[in-house]
Amino acid sequence: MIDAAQPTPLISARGLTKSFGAVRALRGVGLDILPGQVHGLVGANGAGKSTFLNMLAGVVTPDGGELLVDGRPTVVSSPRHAADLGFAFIYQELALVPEFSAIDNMTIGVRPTTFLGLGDARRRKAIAREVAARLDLRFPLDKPVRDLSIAERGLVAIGRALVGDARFVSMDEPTASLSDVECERLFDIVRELTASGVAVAYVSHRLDEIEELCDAVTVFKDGQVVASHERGGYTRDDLVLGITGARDVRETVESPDAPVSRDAEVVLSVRGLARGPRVHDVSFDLRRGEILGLAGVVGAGRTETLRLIFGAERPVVGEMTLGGAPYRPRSVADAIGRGVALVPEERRSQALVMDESVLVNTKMGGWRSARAVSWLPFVADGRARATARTMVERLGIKTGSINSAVRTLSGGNQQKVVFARWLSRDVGIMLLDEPTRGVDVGARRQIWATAEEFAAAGGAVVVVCSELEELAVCHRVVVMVEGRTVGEIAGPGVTEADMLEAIYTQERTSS
Amino acid sequence: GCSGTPGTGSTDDGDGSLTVGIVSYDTTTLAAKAETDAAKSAMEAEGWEVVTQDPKGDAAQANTICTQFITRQVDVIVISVFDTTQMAQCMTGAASASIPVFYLAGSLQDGVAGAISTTVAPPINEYMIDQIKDLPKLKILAMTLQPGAPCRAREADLDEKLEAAGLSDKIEKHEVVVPGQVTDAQNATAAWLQANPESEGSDLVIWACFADPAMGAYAALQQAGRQVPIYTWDFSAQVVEPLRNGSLAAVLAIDSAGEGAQIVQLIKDHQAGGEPQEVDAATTVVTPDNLDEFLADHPEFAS
Amino acid sequence: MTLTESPQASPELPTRSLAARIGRRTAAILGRYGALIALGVLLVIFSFASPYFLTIPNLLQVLNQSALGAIVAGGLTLVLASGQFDLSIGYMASLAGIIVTILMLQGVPIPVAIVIALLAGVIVGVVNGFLVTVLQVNALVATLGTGSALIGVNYFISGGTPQPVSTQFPEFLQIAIGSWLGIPKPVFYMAGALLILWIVLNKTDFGRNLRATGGNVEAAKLAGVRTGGVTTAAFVIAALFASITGVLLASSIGSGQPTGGDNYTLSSFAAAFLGSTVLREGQFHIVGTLVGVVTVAVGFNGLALVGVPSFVQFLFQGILLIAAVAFSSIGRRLSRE
Amino acid sequence: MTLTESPQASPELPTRSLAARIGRRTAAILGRYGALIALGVLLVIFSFASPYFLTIPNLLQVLNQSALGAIVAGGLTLVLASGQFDLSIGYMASLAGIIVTILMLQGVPIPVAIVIALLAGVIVGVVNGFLVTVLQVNALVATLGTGSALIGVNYFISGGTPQPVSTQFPEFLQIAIGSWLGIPKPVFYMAGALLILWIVLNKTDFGRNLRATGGNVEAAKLAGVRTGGVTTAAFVIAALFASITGVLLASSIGSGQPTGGDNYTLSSFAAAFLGSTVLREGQFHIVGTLVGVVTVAVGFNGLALVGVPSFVQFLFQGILLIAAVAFSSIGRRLSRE
Ligand SMILES: Nc1ncnc2c1ncn2[C@@H]1O[C@H](COP(=O)(O)OP(=O)(O)OP(=O)(O)O)[C@@H](O)[C@H]1O
Ligand SMILES: Nc1ncnc2c1ncn2[C@@H]1O[C@H](COP(=O)(O)OP(=O)(O)OP(=O)(O)O)[C@@H](O)[C@H]1O
Ligand SMILES: [Mg+2]
Ligand SMILES: [Mg+2]
Repeated sequence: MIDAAQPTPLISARGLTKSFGAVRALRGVGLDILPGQVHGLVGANGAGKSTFLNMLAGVVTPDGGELLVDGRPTVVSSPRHAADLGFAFIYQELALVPEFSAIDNMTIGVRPTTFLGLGDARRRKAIAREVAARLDLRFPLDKPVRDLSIAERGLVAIGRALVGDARFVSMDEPTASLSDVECERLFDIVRELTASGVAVAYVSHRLDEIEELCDAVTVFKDGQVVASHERGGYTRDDLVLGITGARDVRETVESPDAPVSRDAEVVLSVRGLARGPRVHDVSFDLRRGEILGLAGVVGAGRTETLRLIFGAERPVVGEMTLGGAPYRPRSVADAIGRGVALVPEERRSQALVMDESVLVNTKMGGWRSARAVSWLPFVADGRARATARTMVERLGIKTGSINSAVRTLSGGNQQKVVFARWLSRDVGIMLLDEPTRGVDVGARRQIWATAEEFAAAGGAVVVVCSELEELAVCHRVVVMVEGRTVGEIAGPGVTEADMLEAIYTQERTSS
Repeated sequence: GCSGTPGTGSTDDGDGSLTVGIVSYDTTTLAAKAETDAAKSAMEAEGWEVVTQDPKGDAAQANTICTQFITRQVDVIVISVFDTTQMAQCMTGAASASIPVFYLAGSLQDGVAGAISTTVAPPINEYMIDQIKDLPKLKILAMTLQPGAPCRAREADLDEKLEAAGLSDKIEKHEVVVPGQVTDAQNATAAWLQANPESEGSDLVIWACFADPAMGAYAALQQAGRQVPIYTWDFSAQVVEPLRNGSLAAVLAIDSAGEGAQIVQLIKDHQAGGEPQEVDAATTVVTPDNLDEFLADHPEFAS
Repeated sequence: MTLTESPQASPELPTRSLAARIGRRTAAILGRYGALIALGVLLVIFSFASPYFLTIPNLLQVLNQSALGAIVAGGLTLVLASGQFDLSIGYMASLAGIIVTILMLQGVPIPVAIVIALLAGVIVGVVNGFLVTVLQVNALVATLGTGSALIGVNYFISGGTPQPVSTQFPEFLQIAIGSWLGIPKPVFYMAGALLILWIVLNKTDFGRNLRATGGNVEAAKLAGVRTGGVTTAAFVIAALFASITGVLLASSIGSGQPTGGDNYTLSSFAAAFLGSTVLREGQFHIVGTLVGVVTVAVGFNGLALVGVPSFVQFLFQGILLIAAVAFSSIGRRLSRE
Repeated sequence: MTLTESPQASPELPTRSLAARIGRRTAAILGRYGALIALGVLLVIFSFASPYFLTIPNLLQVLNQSALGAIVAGGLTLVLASGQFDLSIGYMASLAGIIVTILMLQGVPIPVAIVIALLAGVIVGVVNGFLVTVLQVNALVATLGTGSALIGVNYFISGGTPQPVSTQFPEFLQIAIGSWLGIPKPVFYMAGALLILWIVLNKTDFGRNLRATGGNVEAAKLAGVRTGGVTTAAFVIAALFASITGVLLASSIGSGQPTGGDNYTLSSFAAAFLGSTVLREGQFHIVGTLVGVVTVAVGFNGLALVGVPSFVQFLFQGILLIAAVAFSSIGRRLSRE
């Protein structure tokens, strides 16, 4: 199929297979990555995109098949070997050393030029600063990265792949934690890279990015390549069909039919909330049946705001009322006791015990309600299992059984387990922080549907989502800039353009 | 080590052969090791079977070992250094299995079939007080070890004798830390030497209730280039040089080979239906003056 | 739109050879049952090596010998399962032994003395929990610190000397010395203690919360588990069981020893880690800890019966520990590939 | 589109009171300099308590007393910085001390005996590294295992008895005993060892890779760091420095003691953890470890000068450790708020 006019591929995969125990992550993957091109990889959660890229990185060794680099059969034996081949990687999971500064993180892999690397620090600093300038990084480069926000950390991880002169750069969901400004900057860099002949592999669940950026697109499904497209030679529906195997999945989010009545009961009211360097003055009201969006750029203080409402942090200033009564949660347990739930930003580190089962993760924190006799501390496992099974069914969680470890689930299904936890408990308000990050189109739709259902059933939802167009599900959107709520946009039908305009008008006036 | 042949029955075949289980104290403690070694070889010379186990100074472990000996139905149990107040489980078990228990370096208490006492506090304490009682600016650093029964007895005897000599106010005590006793004594001595600089011209004396802290003190003296007489117990090869150069003023030599013969005799007497008895181990106070003579009599120490 | 066949997508399943599959299965078994197999092998070897080994009295003796260690290690297992460490448990056992005997010698009735000794342990446990959960001191450091401080406390209150109670209080000795139905009393205490701990860890909501905390403390907290309270409770339970052991130890040796229980720290860690390789994958659990304690005790007993010099026991314990854990880790990895 | 004002957005900035800001600053200082302040306070107290404390000979003695401990703890710092543990270093020090003295007693020339002793340590370090990186045994368990095995080995090769060399080999004693320029020789060894370790950890590529491995082993591996090799090297370096300490210890006490170095395990951990609170936030570093060792040595020396019973030292060490780490953790948290 390879066109004679095309240059020889930098990387060719032929029939790559890989199994993890019983999970067959790749079953015969073949594709070509050409120099000077952006090659998009799309597919549902667990389709095998990251596994494929990890083979190029020397992190995963293939069980079978062949990998050609510059036309020569190659087994990438270690990340170091990959670096020697001129491959650079932005990994899906942020891989940074928390105590190291941005400079040190970006230059960990840089080989020393002096004996034992003595006196090499200046050179490293220069290299890192150059990359920082390219990425237009505006945060201190010598602070430990653990003090940076998740988005800033994402930028550091991107910076690391730009250090050194790679021939091939792999980007596994690089925009998952970025907002639009940074995304644009990243796209510019990708275009610069390809212009100079570098090959780029680009993974994303945001299909418009794929359409905008990629010269070629390969669609993965269940560890196999089901379709390959050239730029302009496909429609959005083709991609969605390839990814999900179904035509009827709507990728765009639908707006609610009508706004929530102004008369609806205010279930949560927040006034002048402030804490630390990120939240300065946050005020809004949340009504019963409402999905309220919090829009803002990365670092606007949305995550921190949700954590304050959830009692994970205590506000320094400000007042809240819940169902009309004063609300000042002393702890997370306290907030949950009053019916507030949070689906946190990073599900692996903040929401799940990866090695534990679906059952255990669903019941986590709620075992008390599974007691056989309420005044005795013993749990009735049968009751807990029944709850978990009901939830698996109701949310359509794809899992072998409720006893499978959540590690074996795809990202979207893992996220649904977190929803299952709250839906199986008695909560009235759900705080959703980036609920669809790293989740494929199919699962994303289901997650929004779950949120809508919850609100329609008399709950209320506050949602933070950096993909602004998804906030179209909201009845109303509150705009946050630099730790302050600056206004709100009434829905339904809030558009991305509305929000961007609100954010940037405010930013300009405030700075 | 031990030469007990696996599988050999402990059945008391006739009157001659016995199986003896020795609960040693801690093989890194020199005196205790010398005693158990001597006891073992003396018993083996009698044709008895001997099993030795080392609890490393841990009383709980010592009881476990003893209980194991009881399970194994040895004829006699010998316990080194520990005393009955630390061996309740052992003593109860042995009593109900009618196995006699002997103490090496212990004392005769309820339920004990025989004991050899190595506390022998008076010889060194008396010798030391005799040497120092007329010193005008006397200061004594005493290295004590409360958990060890012999050490406690030696300290009590010293307190009593100093009191009698009117020297109670001259003593300063340092409780050594075990394990790590050598370095601990070294550091404590070094600090004490700082607190008593040479320029003050005090008459310094060090007393250590067993050899290890004495060796630590000796190391500190060498480091500081000072000369302070040390009085202690447990003669062994390592004290020969310090004795010869006068750093050690007196060391009590316990005749451990003799202890071997003594314990065999105690066991034989008991088997013959004799009453429980306590005997003192034979001792010599070795000083720089009689060192060569002593070594000539005891060639096993000449290295 | 071009829907092209992907180049050379190999359609057939990646079949593994039978040998490879058998190897993988064997590895998986070794990983799961390695420690149990080791225990079995030891039992067989010692049965042949010594005629005294496989006798009821000796096996009871092995259990008796395991008993106190198993009680401390069982408590420690809860702390480990909550994702923390406790290096001070051995010193707590010593503390309880000294307190109970000193109080008895001062005329306090035995039951009251025991309760006070256990309370003292609980207080240390609360301190550990406070340091770790409220002051957020790393558990290793915090308990290294309390452990070190306890050495001092133990010396201080005992004056460094053993507190003998065997003559005056024979009824105190009756607590740990002697048998019921021919079985040494400590074995009953061990069975009771481990049963309680097993139920707490596996069958109560507290146990579930504890394991969630150990699995991912951040996630547990955001799911509504009061992780601080749970962790503190684990420290307190471990302290309580260590103190119980200390009292039993004092009863069985007839005196309170200022350093009597110190060794339990290392031996419990060894047992719990050994046990973490039993059946479950690297998780700490009560049954595993029991297997760990018993395996070490069997080795110790068998070697002593055979008449091996005692240094061999240390070699044995070290090598057993490394081998069991290494086997389990290799087995697990191979079986995953 | 309608952008309405959000309800009652309060316009004024939530300003912090001056007092709160001063408090925050104080907390930050306490967090960073807590351990140094503790050291300073100790120096002042002891200067008043004893006229002999603040004299050159005594301060040299404190350094001398710190020297060997600092060398082991320095090596351990590298292992800790790589994110691992080593519970066997104390036993390695004992091993080296025994090996060097036994070989000397058997007629091996002193330099050869020293080299063999250090090599033995290196081998143990390689074994630890192998267990941890290749067999992927948890470092705590692996080194608990090798440590236990080493106790056995040390007993075995020494027969359990000290190996006195002071009479026959006065030149061996000259290694650690005596002074150069009026400063005890061990102080020079300490300075040399820590300088080398500092450069290795802070100024070389290996050191950066080591710290990266300790910070996030996965990230380091993905960045191309050979984390297995780096970790093994850390274990080997720690083993080497522990063995050096063992040889120096044998030289300074004039004999090889089967358990002579065992205590270094706990004291080095205490020093390194104490040091991790110095200046940097919870990271292990050489200067911190030195401060940790010296603080403990100052405490011990001062208490001994004042004539305080020795159990107080344990209380002191425990409380110091807890206080320093707790301060630093509280300080850090408050200063972040
Ligand atoms: N190290 C591993 N151990 C076990 N299973 C694994 C491992 N890595 C990946 N898998 C499994 O392999 C399958 C493919 O995963 P992969 O991460 O490649 O998917 P992906 O296409 O990148 O998905 P996503 O869009 O969620 O990132 C999944 O079922 C995953 O659970
Ligand atoms: N207490 C906390 N503990 C851990 N992480 C926190 C905490 N508070 C904030 N963060 C992290 O710091 C980052 C900044 O949070 P903030 O609320 O200011 O940003 P945001 O508007 O949510 O933007 P984004 O999440 O897109 O970076 C977030 O990534 C959040 O995960
Ligand atoms: Mg992926
Ligand atoms: Mg956020």
